[in-house]
Amino acid sequence: MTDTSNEPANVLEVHDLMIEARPHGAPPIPIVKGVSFDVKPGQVVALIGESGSGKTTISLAALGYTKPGLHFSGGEVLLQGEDMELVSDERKRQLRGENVAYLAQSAAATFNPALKIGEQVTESAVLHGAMTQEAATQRAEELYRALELPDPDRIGGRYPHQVSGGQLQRLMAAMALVSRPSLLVLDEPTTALDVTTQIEVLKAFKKVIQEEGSAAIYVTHDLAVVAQIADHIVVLYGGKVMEQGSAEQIVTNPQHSYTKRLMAAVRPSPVAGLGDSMAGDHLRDVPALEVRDVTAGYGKGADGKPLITVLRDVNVTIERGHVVGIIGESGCGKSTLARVMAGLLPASEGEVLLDGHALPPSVKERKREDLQLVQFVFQMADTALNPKQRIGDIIGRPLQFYHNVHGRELREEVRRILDLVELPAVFADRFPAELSGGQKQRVNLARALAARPEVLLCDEVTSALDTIVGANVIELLKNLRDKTGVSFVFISHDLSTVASFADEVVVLYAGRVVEKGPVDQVLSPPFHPYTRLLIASVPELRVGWLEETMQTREALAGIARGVTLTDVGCPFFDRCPVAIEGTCDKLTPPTREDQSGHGHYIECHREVVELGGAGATAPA
Amino acid sequence: MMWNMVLRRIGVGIVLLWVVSVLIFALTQILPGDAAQIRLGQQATPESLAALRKDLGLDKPWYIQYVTWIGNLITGDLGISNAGGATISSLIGNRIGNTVFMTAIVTLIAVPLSVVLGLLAAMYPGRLLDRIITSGTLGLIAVPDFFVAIFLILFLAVQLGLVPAVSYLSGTESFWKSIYVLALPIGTLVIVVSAQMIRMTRAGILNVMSSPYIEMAILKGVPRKRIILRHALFNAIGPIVNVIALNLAYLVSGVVVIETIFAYPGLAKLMVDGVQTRDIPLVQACGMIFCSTYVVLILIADIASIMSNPRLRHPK
Amino acid sequence: MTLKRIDGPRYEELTHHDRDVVMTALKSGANRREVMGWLLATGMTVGAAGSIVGAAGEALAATPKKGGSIRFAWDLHGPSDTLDPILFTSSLDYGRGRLNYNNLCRFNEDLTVGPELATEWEANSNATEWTFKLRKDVEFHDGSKLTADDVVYSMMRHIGQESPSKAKVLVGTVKEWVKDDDYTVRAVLDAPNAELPVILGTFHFKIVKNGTTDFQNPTGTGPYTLNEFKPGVRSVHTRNDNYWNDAHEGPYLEQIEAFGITDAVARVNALISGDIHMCANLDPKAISQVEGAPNAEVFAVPSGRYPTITAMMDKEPGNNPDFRIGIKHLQRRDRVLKVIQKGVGSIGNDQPVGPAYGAGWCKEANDPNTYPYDPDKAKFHLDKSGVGGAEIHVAEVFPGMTDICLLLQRECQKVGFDLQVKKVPNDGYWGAVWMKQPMNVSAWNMRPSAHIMLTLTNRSDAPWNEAQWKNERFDQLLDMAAGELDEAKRYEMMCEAQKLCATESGSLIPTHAAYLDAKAANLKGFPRVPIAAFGGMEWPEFIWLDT
Amino acid sequence: MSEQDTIVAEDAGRDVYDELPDAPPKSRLRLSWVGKVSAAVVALWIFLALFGPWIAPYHEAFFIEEDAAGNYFDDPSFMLPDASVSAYLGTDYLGRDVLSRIIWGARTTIGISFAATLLAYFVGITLGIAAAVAGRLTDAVLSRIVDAILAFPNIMLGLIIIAAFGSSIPLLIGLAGLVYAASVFRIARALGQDIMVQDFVEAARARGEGLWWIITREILPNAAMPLATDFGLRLVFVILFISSLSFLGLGVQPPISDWGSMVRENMQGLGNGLSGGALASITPAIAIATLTIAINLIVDDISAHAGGSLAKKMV
Repeated sequence: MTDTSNEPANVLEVHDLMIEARPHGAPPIPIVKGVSFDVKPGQVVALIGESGSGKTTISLAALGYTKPGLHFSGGEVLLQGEDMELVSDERKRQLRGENVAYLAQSAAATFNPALKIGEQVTESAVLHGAMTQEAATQRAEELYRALELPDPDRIGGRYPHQVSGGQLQRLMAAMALVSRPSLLVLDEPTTALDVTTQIEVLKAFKKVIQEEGSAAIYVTHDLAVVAQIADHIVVLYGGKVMEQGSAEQIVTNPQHSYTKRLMAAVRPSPVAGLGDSMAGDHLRDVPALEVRDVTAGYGKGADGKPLITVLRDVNVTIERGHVVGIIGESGCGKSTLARVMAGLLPASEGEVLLDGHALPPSVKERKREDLQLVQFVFQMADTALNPKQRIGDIIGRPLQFYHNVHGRELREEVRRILDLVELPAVFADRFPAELSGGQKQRVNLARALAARPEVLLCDEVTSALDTIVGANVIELLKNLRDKTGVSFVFISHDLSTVASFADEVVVLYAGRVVEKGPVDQVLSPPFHPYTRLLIASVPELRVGWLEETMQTREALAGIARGVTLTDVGCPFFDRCPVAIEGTCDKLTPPTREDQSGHGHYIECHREVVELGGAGATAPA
Repeated sequence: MMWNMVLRRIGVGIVLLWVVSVLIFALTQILPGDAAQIRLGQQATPESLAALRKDLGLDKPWYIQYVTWIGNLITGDLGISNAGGATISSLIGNRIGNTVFMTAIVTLIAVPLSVVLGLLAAMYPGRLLDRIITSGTLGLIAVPDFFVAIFLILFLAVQLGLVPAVSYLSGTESFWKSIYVLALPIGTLVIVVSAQMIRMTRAGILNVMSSPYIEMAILKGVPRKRIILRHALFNAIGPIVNVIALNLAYLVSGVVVIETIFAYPGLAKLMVDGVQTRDIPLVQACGMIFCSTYVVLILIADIASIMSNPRLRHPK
Repeated sequence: MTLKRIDGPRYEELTHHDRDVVMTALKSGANRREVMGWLLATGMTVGAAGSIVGAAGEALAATPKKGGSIRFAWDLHGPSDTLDPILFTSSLDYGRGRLNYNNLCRFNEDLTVGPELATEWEANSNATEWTFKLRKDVEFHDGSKLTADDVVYSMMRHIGQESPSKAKVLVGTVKEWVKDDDYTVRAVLDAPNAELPVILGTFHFKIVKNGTTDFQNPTGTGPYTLNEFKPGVRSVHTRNDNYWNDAHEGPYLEQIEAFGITDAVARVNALISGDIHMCANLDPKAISQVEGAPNAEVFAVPSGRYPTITAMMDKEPGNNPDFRIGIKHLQRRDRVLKVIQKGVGSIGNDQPVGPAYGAGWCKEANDPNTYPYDPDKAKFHLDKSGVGGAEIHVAEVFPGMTDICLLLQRECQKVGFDLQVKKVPNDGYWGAVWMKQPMNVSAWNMRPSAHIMLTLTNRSDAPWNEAQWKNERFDQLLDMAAGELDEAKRYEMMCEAQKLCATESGSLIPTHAAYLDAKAANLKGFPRVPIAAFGGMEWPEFIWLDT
Repeated sequence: MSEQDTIVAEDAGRDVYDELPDAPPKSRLRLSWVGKVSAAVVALWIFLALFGPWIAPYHEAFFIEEDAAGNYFDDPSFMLPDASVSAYLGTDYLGRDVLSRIIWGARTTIGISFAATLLAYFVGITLGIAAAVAGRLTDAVLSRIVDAILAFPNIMLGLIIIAAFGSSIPLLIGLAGLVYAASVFRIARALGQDIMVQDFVEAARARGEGLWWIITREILPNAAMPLATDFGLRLVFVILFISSLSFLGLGVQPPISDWGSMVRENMQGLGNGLSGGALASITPAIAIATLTIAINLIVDDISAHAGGSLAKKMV
C-alpha cells in the first residue's frame, strides 16, 4: 500500500518508511515496516494505534530523529522536499525547531528543570537566528496569551516546577510554535492530563493551530481526542498502516477490522444506565468495608495531625459484592483513600471497619486474616510486580503467605488463578519484563485474587493501558466480580470506565467527598457542580464535540487552577460556576440527599433543586 | 525551604564533627606503645620512661585526657607535641601553608582541566576524542600513584633535567619559581585527581543526558555545545561539585605518598610521622583538621547543589 | 705502613689515615712510582694501586675552596626533630648538632679522641675524677664567650633521675660536674671510667649556652649558625665566620640546608638530578645507579656497624644449643654481603667486632669455618634440637634487615625447618618487640673500641645484652682486658672473648656493614670516622665544594 | 474535510490483532569486543589466582642462585630475563623470579581485594539496607558513623589500625573492608530507599510481609545489578589502597608477594634502567593496570547499555 498522491505542496511526505532496532550483537528487529502518508499545509494528521504500533517512532522520523537504538533502514521522509534521513547535521539542526517542532507527552519531564521557561521557549528561535531575543520573547508572550496562560508577562521568568502540569503542556506548545514551524509533531500531548485539563489544552491547541496555519502530526491512542482535532487519520498496527482516511470517515465508517475493533473499545460517554448496576441488591447487615470520618495525610505535625492533609472527613461504605467507583482528578486523594483502606497510610483520624469491626490504622498492626481480606491492586503493573520474581512466584506468594499452600498444590492453584485472569499457564515461568502491559496488569490482579480477598482495592488499574487492552481488563473485572463475588473499590479518573463498571460512585474533590450514590443517580441530575464539569469534560467520539462543549458554562468554569485543600469552605469554590460568594468560601457545605431514596448524597450549599434535582430533603 | 535545608546540613555537620572527635580519640587510644617509649627507643630504661610519661601527662585516665583535649580544642589550643616538645600549632603552622598552596595550585589546574575534558568527552561520546580521554584516565587511575610519581621523576627530572626531583622550597622563592620547583608533585597530583574528576564529570553529564529534556533539546535543534553547557551541565552540577569536594579533601589529607616521595613538608606526612612517633596530640590535631576539611567541603558541595537546584532556590 | 685491604680498594675507600699516608708521601715529594711500590708491597694489585695513586694525585691537586651552598638529605625526619642535644635521636639530629655545637673532645678517624673545646684533659690515678682545660676565646654565635659555666650546665643536663637525656646511661657513673675556674671543669665520678673523653666525643655531649631551655633557636659554638629550624621540615645553617678553629680554613660553605627525604628511591634521584648534594643512607641496590651518574659518587666508610638476628637464650627456642648451632650453619653470609649489601662490608662471624676495629679485631675469631654454610650439619642439629619451628619478629631497623631474614628463611625451608618471618612496624619496635620476642633483630652502630662494643651488648649484666648470653669467663676476660696494659696479652684476652661470643652467643651476625652514603662528586673533604653515617657526621667544618 | 482518499490495508481479520508487546524484547547483556578482551584478561588473572602455584616456574619465596649449569650467580638480583633459568621476566632485587612472584601475587592481590570487597559489601549492604528500611533514628545514627568513617582519610585509618594490631592478611582484609563498607553503605542505603518506595515493596508491605522477606526477596534482588557494577570499581580502589599501604611498608608480610609491594620493593630497579631491573617494578605495575583497567572497561561496557546513548544523537 502506497500513497500515490504526491503533490510537492505537501509539508511532509513519508514514503515507505522503515525503521529497525539494532540491539547489541543481535539481528535487527523491524519496528516500522513501510509506512507512507502525507501531511498537507494546515492539515492535522493523527497517527493512532496502541503502544507498540510505532506511532511515536514514525512521528519522530519527521524530525529526522530516531530514539537511541533505532535506525532508519529504508524509505524517505521529505520535509518540504528535503529528505530528513539524508540532510547534513547542520541542516537537520536548522530544520528542527525552525521548520518542524515537537511536543512531547510529558511536559513536566521535557522542560529542563534548571532553566527558566522563557529561555527554553525562545531558545530554538533565537539559536537559529530566526529572531532576536526580544522579538522571540515578545512572540512567546503573544503565544502565552493565545494559549490562555495566566500572567503571560511574567510566566517566562519562572522555572518549570513553579507552574502546573496543564500550564506546562501549553507552554510546551508555545515552545514549539514560537518560530512558526510549518509542521508540528504532537506526541500524546494530553494523555497525561486530567479530563478537565485536557479539554482546556485541546481547546488551546486547536485554536492556535488554526490561527498559525501550521500543519501537524497528532500522535495518540485516544480516538475520542483525535476526533476533535484531526483532519486525517492514519491507523497503525505493528509498524504498518491499517487504514487511513479523513477523520469523519474513520470515525463514522471504519473499514478495516482493526479500526473497527479500536472503535468498539472506545468507552461510551458516561451516562446513567451504562453499567449493570446492582444498587439495592446484595444488601446485608454489615458492609464489607466502611470508612468513617477519615482524615489522613503525609508527614507528622506537632499535634499528631499530618503536615499535609490529603483527605478530610471522608465516609465511604462498600457493601458486599458491590463495586464502588471512586473518581476525581489527580491530587484529589483517591489513591490516598485506597492506601488508608489498605493500612499503608494510617489515618490520623477516623476508622476503617472490616465486616463491622474496626481495623488498626496501620498495616503493621493488622492481623494477617484482615490483610488477606483486603487486597490492593496497584496502578502501574510495571512497578507493582517485582521484576526479579517469576510470575508463578508472584502469584504463589499470597497463597503461601495467607493459606499455607505449598508444592504441587501451589502450582495447581497458580495455574487456576492464571486461568481465572485468562492467561496461559506457561506464564508462571516468565518474568514480568517478558509480558505486555495488559498481561502484567492481569498478573497484578491475579496476585490480589490469590489471597482470596473480600475487598479488592483497584487503583487506576486501566489508566496506563491502551483503549483495547483497558477494555479487556474491565471485561475481566466484570467476570471476576460475577465469579468470585468480591467487593471492588474501583479508583479511576475516567468517568466512562467507572460508569460502565461501578454500582456506586464516590466523587472526590480536593480530599472531600462532594457527591456519592448509586452510579445511575450520580450520573443523572441533580449534579454537584464538579460532577457536572467532569461529565461534560469527557470527550465524545464525534467530530465537533469540542466546539460544542466549549460553549457550555461548565467547560468555561473548568480552567484548572491549583486544587487546594481548604480547612473551611467548599474546595471547589474558585472553579464553581454557581458559587455563592461569602458562603461557599467560608462555610463547609452541608450534605444533602436527593429524594430518590437510593442514598444519593451531594455536598453543596445549593439546594438539590438548584442542582437540577426534583426536590430536596434537609440534611440528616 | 532552602535556608532550612542549609541550616540542617550545617547542624548535621556539627554533629558529625563531634562523632569524628570521638572516633579520633578512640583510635589514638588503641595505638600500642606510647610517646615516651618511642622517643627513648633502643636506649630506654624504666626510670627514663616513667619520668617522660609523667612529663607528657600519659599517666592520666583516658576520659580526663578526652575532656581536656576537647576543651582545649574548642578554645583553639592544640596542645604540645609529645615527641619534640614543640607546640602542635607551630608544627602544623610550618606545614599548613605548604598543603594549602599545593592544594590550591592543583585545584586551580585540575578542576578546570577536568571539567573541560569531561565535557569534551561527554560531548562526543564514543568518538575518538572521548575514547582517548576515557582510556587515558582509566590507565592513570589504574596505576598506583607512587609509580606515576617515580616515573615522572626519572623521566622529567633525572633523564631530562627539566624540573627538580625534590620539592624543596626555602620560602623565599617567587610564585613562579615555586611552581617550577613543585612542578612534579603538582603534575602527579593533577594527573591523579583529574583522572577521577574527568570520569565523574563525564559520567555526571551522560547521566543527565538520558533525560527527556535533553532529547527535547536535540529535537529543538539545539547544537551539541549548548546542550552540554547549558542544558546538561546545570543539572549535573551537584555530582560534579561533590566529586570535586572529595578530591580536595584527598589533596589535603591523602597525599602521604606524594609528600613522601617529593619530600614536600605537608600535613599528611606530618600525620604519618605523628602516628609513627605516637605523638598523640599531633595525630589528634591532624585528624581533626582532615576530618573538618572533609566535613566542610562536603557541606559546601551539598549547599552548592542545593543552591543549584531551582526547585529549592525558588519554591512554588 | 699498615694499609688495610678492603674489597675493591679505591682511594675513596681507604681510611682517612691511610689516605693521609699516601697524601703525605706525595706531598713530601715522593714520586708516583715510589708510592706505587709501597702499595704493591701490601699485596695490592697493580691496577688498584694505580687507581689509588691517581686519585690521591687528583685529591692533592685540589685544595679546599670557600663558597657555595649545599643541601643534605637524611632518610628519617619528622616532628620529633630537635636541636636539644640530650634528646638527639636520629642521625639528622646528630648532623645538625655538629653544625651548631661543639663537643669537649672530637673523634679522630682511628676512633681515638682529640681536643675540641677542651684543649687538654687528665684523670686522677684511678680515673674517678677528670679535669678538662677549656679553649679560650671561643665565642657563641650570639657573641658571648664560652666559659666553664656553659660546660657544667650542658653536662649536668645528663645527670639525675629526672633527666630525659638519651645518653644518660653512658655517663651514669658521673656524679657531678664542677667548675674549678672559668676555663677548668672537673667531672666527679662514682666509679672509675677510663673512657670518659671518648664518651664525651659522642653525639649527645654538645656544649650549649648556660641556661638554655628553649631549643627552637639555640645558640652554639659550632661552625655554622642556625638560620631557621622547622622540625620535620628543614633547617638552614649559614657559615660562622667567627669560628674558633684556626687549624684549617673551614668552614668553607656559605650555607647548608638540612632536611629529610624518607623515600630511598626519591632520595637517590634527587642527588642524581642535582637537587641535593648529600644523600644519606644509600640503598645498596642504588649503588649502580649512583656509579652510573657522572655528578654523584658513593661514599662508603667501612665500619663495625652490623645487623643481627638474635635468638634470646632465656627463651624457647634460643635456649637450645642445637637450635643455635643449626641455624648458624644455615647462614649464607656471602650471599647477604653480595646480594643485600652489594659487597660493601665484610663477612661477620656472629660476634660484634669487625675488621674496622683495627687492632681490636681478632682475625681468628672471624674464621669462616666456625659455622660455615652447611645444610647437612644444620639439619642434623635442628633435628636433634627437637625444635619444630620458630618465628623471627623483624622490623627494618637496618637496610635490608627483612631481606636477611628472608634469605635465612629460604635456607631453613631447604632443610625442612619452618622459620616464620613476621614483619612489624619500625615504630614501637624497640619498646614492644626487641628483647621481648624470642627471636628478634637489631642493629648496632660502631663503638669507639671493641671493648666497649662487647661490654655493651654481651656482658652478662649489660642492660642491652640482647641475646641474654651469660658467660662468666667472657665477663672475666673483659674485666682483665680493661686493666691489662700489655698489648699482646690484651689482644689474647679480647680474642678469646670474641671467640667465645662467636661460638656460644645466640646472636647471628652475618656481616659487618659499611656506612653507605652518596654525595655530589664535587663535594669534598669528608673525614671518615666510622661511628655514624657520612664519616661519623664530623664533616661540617671540613667539606668544600669544588667548582 | 480531507481530500485524501481513504486507504485500507489488507485485512487479516479481527482476531489476528493481538495485544502488542510493549517494546522490543531487551537484548541480553552482550559485551563489545573491548569488553570481551577485558573479560578475558580478568578471567586470566582469576585463573592464575586460583591455579598460579601450580603454573608458576618457582615458589614466590624461591631465590634463584644457580645458572643452568649449576654455577652460583655472583649476584642474582635484578637479572635480565633469562630463559635458561626460567626467569622469563628477570629477577627481583633479591634474585627471585619476577614472573613467579606476579603469578603468586595474583592470588594475594586479587584474593585480599576480593575478600575485602566482599566484606565491604556484606557489611555495607546489611547496614545500608537496614538504614533504608529502619526508622529515622537508626538511619541517622548509622549515617553519622559512616560519614565519620568517610571523613577519616583512608591512609590515616590504615596507619593507626595497622600500628595497633600489626599487619596481617586478615587485618588488611578487615581494614579495607571497613573503609569501603562505608561507601557501599551509602550506595546500598540510597538504592534501598529508592526501592522501598516502589509499588512492589508497597505490595509486599500491604500483604503483611515481614522485614526479612522484604529485604531478601524484594529489595536485594533489585539492588543486585547496580551493586554489582559498583563492585568492580570498589575492587580497583581496594587494590590501590592496599598498594598505598605497601608503599608505607604496611602491606602484606614478606615473603608473600603482592603486586603493590612488588612495585614498591623493586622501585630502585626503575632508577637503574631497563638493564638494571626496571622490569621488576614495571611488570607488577602493568599487572595492576591490566586488572583494574579490564574491570573498569567491563563496567563501562555494561553501563554503556544503561544510559548515555542519547548523547550520541546530538547533532
